[in-house]
Amino acid sequence: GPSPAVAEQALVAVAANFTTVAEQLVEDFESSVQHSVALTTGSTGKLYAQLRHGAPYDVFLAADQERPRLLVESGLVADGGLFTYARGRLVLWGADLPAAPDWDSALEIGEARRIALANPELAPYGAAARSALEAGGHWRRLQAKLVFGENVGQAFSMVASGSAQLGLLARSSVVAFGGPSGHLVPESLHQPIRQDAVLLRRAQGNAAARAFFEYLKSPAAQRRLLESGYELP
Amino acid sequence: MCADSLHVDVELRFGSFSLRLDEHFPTEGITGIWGPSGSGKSSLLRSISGLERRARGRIAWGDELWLDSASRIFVPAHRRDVAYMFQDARLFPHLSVEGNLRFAERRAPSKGRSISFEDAVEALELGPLLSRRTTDLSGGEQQRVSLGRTLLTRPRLLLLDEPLAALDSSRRFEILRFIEALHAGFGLPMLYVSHSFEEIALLADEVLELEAGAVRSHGTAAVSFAGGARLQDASLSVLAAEVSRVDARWHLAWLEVAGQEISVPHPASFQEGDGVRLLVRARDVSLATSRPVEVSIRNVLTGRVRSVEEEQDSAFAEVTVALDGPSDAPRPLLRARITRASLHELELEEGHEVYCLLKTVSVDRALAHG
Amino acid sequence: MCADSLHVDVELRFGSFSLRLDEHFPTEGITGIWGPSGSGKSSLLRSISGLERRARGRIAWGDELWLDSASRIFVPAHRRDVAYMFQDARLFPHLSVEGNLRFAERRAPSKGRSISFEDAVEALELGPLLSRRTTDLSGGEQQRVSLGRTLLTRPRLLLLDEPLAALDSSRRFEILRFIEALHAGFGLPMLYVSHSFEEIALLADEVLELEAGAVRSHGTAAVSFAGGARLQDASLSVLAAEVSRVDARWHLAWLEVAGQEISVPHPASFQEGDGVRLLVRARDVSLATSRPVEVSIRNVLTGRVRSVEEEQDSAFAEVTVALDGPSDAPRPLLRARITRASLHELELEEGHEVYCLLKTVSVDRALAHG
Amino acid sequence: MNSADLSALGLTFRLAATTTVVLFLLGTPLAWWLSTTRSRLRPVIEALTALPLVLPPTVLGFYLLLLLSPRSPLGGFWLELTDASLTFSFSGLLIASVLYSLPFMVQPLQAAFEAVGRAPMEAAATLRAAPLDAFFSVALPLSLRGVLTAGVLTFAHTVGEFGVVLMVGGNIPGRTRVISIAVYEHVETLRYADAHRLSAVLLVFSFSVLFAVYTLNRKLPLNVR
Amino acid sequence: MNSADLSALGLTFRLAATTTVVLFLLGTPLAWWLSTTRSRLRPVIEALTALPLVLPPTVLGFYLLLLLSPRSPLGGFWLELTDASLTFSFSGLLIASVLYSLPFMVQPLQAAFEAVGRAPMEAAATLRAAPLDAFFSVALPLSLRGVLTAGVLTFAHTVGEFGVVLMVGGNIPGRTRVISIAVYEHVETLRYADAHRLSAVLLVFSFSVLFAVYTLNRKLPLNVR
Ligand SMILES: Nc1ncnc2c1ncn2[C@@H]1O[C@H](COP(=O)(O)OP(=O)(O)OP(=O)(O)O)[C@@H](O)[C@H]1O
Ligand SMILES: Nc1ncnc2c1ncn2[C@@H]1O[C@H](COP(=O)(O)OP(=O)(O)OP(=O)(O)O)[C@@H](O)[C@H]1O
Ligand SMILES: [Mg+2]
Ligand SMILES: [Mg+2]
Repeated sequence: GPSPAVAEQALVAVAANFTTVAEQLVEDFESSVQHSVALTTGSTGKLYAQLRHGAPYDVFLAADQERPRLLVESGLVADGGLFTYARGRLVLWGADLPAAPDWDSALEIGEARRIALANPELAPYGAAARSALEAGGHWRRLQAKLVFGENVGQAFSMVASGSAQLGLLARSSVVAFGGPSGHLVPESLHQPIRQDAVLLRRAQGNAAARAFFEYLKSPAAQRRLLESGYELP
Repeated sequence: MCADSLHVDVELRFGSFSLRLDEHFPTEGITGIWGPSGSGKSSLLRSISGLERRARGRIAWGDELWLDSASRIFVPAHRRDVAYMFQDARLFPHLSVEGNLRFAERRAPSKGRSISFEDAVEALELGPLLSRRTTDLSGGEQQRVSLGRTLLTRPRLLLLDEPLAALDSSRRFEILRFIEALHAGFGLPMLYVSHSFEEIALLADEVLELEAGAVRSHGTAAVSFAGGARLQDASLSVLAAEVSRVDARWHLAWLEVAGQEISVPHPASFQEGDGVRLLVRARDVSLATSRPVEVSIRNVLTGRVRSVEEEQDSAFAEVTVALDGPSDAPRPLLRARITRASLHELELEEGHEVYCLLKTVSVDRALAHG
Repeated sequence: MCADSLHVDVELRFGSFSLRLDEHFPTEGITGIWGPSGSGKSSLLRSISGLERRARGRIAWGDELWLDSASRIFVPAHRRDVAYMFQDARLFPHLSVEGNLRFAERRAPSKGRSISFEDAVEALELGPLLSRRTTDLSGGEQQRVSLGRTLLTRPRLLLLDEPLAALDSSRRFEILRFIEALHAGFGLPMLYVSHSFEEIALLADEVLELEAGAVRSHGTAAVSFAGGARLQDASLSVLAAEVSRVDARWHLAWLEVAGQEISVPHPASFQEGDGVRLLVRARDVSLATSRPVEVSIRNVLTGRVRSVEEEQDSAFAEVTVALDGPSDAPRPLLRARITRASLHELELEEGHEVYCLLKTVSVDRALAHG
Repeated sequence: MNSADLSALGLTFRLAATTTVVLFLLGTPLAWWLSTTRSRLRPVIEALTALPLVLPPTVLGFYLLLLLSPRSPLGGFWLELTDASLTFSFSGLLIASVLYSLPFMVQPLQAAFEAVGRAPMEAAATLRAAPLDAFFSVALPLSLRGVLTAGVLTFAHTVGEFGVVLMVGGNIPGRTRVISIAVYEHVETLRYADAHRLSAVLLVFSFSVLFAVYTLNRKLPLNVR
Repeated sequence: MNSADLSALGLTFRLAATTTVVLFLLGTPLAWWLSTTRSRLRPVIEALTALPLVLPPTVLGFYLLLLLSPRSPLGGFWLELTDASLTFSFSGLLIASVLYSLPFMVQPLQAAFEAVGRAPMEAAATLRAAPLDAFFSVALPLSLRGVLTAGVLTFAHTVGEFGVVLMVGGNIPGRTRVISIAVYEHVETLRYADAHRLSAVLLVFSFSVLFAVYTLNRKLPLNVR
């Protein structure tokens, strides 16, 4: 990109499940330009509420499309400051995942006492997991075994700690954690988990924010996304 | 007189008990407060000190109003310049003994007005206790520290609520002398609550006797004791006397009482010409119909029987004798408690001449001071 | 005797103070404990009651070991069956007066062993206080409730730490009588700490005198007082006597002392033939060189001067008289405190015959009980 | 307020009440021991009892998940014993709440017990009260204000807590979904009206309980027992 | 531990210390008033001071966000006054922490003040100590144990709290990102090793502080002043 005369700072609010990737992106970004970017994380709902009440964030990487749309409607977003930056994928994962060809049969034969997912009310991954379970005809049967994390990260912690034996989790979490990769849930079983980014109106004059916002669309950034378990929008 | 007095006109109710009095206290002397347990002595001191907010009425120190419920005046305790030694010691447990004393001293006006820290420590023998925790002290030690702390407040009025109850008799006596000296030296007025006849008799210029919240008697010690008043069971007489001469050889002071002479052990403070008062317990007085000879009792006063009172169902009778003396002056009265058997053996009746033998003239002190 | 006694052999150190004694106490009588403030009286009671865990040594009640540091035996307070009335009342503030009394009663063994709730309430006049908060009570009221609570524990040993210090003299006297009756009625042994000479003299069979943590004297009251022992300043004599006859008309009891007779007011409890003891203060004894006549003092004992002690820098002398009596028995001793002036006027010397005039034989009680 | 919220409310108060009771049972002996011991361990234990506070609830919850999960010795043992998992159950919630609220129970109780002092306990002993008897009949009544404080703090804190509870409980409707999670969800999902309503219910209800407790506290009659 | 964590740690202790100090300043008069008043309002205020606890932290944070945002009267006034926003600033964090930890300060203090009782205060008054003097020289030292409890609970709770702080502060590195949020984030983003390390630091550090406080508390010398 064009090398700016003055180094500036941007404050980027990131949905919790994207934090690890966002940190890598920031690292890449900062090595190529003189701007610096600080990250703040939280749940999408919380960050949204804060933005509505004057939070000093320049860029918002949400975990859904709903909150960014509401921000646009409320006029807080810069013109042209909205795009989908990634698509999440759902995997069935657990410490001792039964040897099965796909997630469906793994769920059938698995003897999990508890299956963790993100709260469908709060998190897109939760909603997607629920759709997938319903579509796969598992929802009724498994309902008594389900436990819910506040977000998909917490659901992952429940599985990682061994408290839940299986979880419908974000592929990005599994990639970040390492180890076996789990069974990918077909995207056809749920609404795609699209995550939108927003450039706030207050950051229109902030070169760092603009540059980072644009950087998210770059091939380098997209490579990162793919490596980290996301799909491109 | 009113401007120089503490006027207390209060009413205070607790359930079925009520304290009600309208009295003037001298702002110079020591007033002894006496009465059975639960008669309202502590409540009276609490009202005067400003700790009892439920007290209604009027309390005035000379012109200065401390309480006037009618005009909603209430001067809080810390601004009355009154020190109050509680019946329980109430030492501060978070401070050492010295800390407790210094607490008072630091908030007191300059030394001139009363004793110094060092004097208090010395007189009350607090030296070895200074660095001790107050919670480890013995009962008597606590009481001494509490007294010291109260004195170091250097107030213009001292309220003492049974300050010596936990002390042994010899220490009690020493401290009594110290309190008296303090009073004499600084003219510090006191209200002194005690159950001990001796303490009251030794210290007090006036005596207020309470019973069930009401004043039973109030007057100068002489009147209060002599007029036939009886502080509970302790019947006694008070006689005015003058030191006529001092006998250094036998450590005796000769006193003139109603024109007659008796001798008492000579306290260092007596001077010839001093007015003193004698307190004689009725039970220390024997009667004889002829002058006794060759007996160690040397104090013999003559007089005539004024009245005889035999106690029902008891071995005792009380005989009141009007002492002989100058015919123009009123005759001082002396009470004697003897057995009814003796009374009848001696055939004592009104108007008979008798010799009063005083075995012990136990208490006495200068009448006037300052 | 050992099996029937409380054996206390303890050492207890607090900084510079140390209590150290090895004494036997009777398990039947009342032992008076006497000594200046800070001499270790309360510490002794605390050790016996089991509250003072720092006490080293051995405490045994008959065969029953309460403390034996050598073999690490320590019976905690609640299992010693000992009641302890504290110098401060220590009433439970969360319970009413009745609640405090019931607290003790509910945990006490059956009534047979000591007084009933109703008797305690009656004797200590607690009736009107029963529903009161303990924090509102006057000092004397608190002490009475605390005493009542202690008595209702119905223990086999009673430890009383200045139980009457806050009471007026008439109530004090009544309660003393009550305590004595309790002792006589139930054979309840007591250790009784007091600064009051009269209380100790009236109640105690034995007297232990402490000074700076050590035993100064310990013996039966008679020995302890009579053998020339002086409880601090109160010099006195104890004489054994027998009730020879009772004179209902004058309410007098005639007593035989060393073959001579005197009379005292007649307490209802005296029977002809009873052994009693007389306590006579030296200051209540006058001396004469011829038998006095026509005088209300009717109690005259004859004897010979055994010794004379003139006090330095004082008006007084103390004369010890060996009373006349049957030649085979040891002569009882009587002490008299007279002025040095009288001593010289009467020319009293060793061996002289004297008449002892007893004005007041203030205290006396049955020698043997049970 | 829908039925899910109602059941969450019920569960919350059941959890808070049980936690308070359990903590009284556990915290009272501990606080009493701390207030009377001369052991050198004392400041160590005192410091330890405050520690559950310094970890963020979610993090504490995470560690509790590790501790209680069926894979851990404790969780495994429990599983064998009861054939039920400790995590994601009411028992697990209870353990978590108890641990997290421990300081609120122990600290005020200890302070109150220390304020009682030696004198009344000595008096009780001389009146034949054995230590346990004396504790219940003297120390505890004299510490009433501290007991109240401990109870109120524990109860209120358990009602409001949700980090630990969410993590260990798994937010299972009707089983481990407490009211605090429900309010949180309303806020997160922008259903502010619902959030306001539920918060108001929570506040009014809690206020009533607390007000009753404090009013009663003033009016305690003098005990004759 | 990286520099971001270090700065979060520093900020945390600054926040906890400031909160504790501010709460002492506000809570002490309130607790004293509550412990001495005979007002009928008393149980109302007592119940109110416990209420911040019953709302889940995030929800309380949400309401504080509404209250403090520049669009609100209070936040707007502050903005005019200082030209800085209350939300997403240290001041905002402080207000939130103070409010949320209020019960932990007021309740133990009140219990301690009540335990002091009338007797020592009367003694102080007769020794010429004016009420304020008596409060500082008698009531406060006699309540030391309660002051300690209040301080420890407030401090520890502020260290561990993150729900309110996250909402009102916004987790801005170096400005409002406290250590509890950092640990929380490590757990949320599955960096468990980092979480363990940071938790250990937090625990060890807090333990040391608390241990020192409790040890000192035993050894307080007898005061001669
Ligand atoms: N706050 C109170 N509430 C109810 N009654 C009280 C209160 N204070 C004192 N009383 C009662 O008032 C009466 C007088 O009490 P006060 O303390 O003045 O007696 P006192 O003469 O000092 O007795 P003592 O010699 O025993 O100390 C007592 O019967 C006491 O119980
Ligand atoms: N726990 C303690 N620590 C240090 N010293 C103590 C402790 N308890 C008592 N003492 C000291 O031991 C001595 C004896 O105290 P004790 O209470 O036995 O005296 P006492 O004879 O009962 O006196 P009083 O007649 O004044 O009540 C006192 O000097 C006291 O200060
Ligand atoms: Mg009184
Ligand atoms: Mg004592």
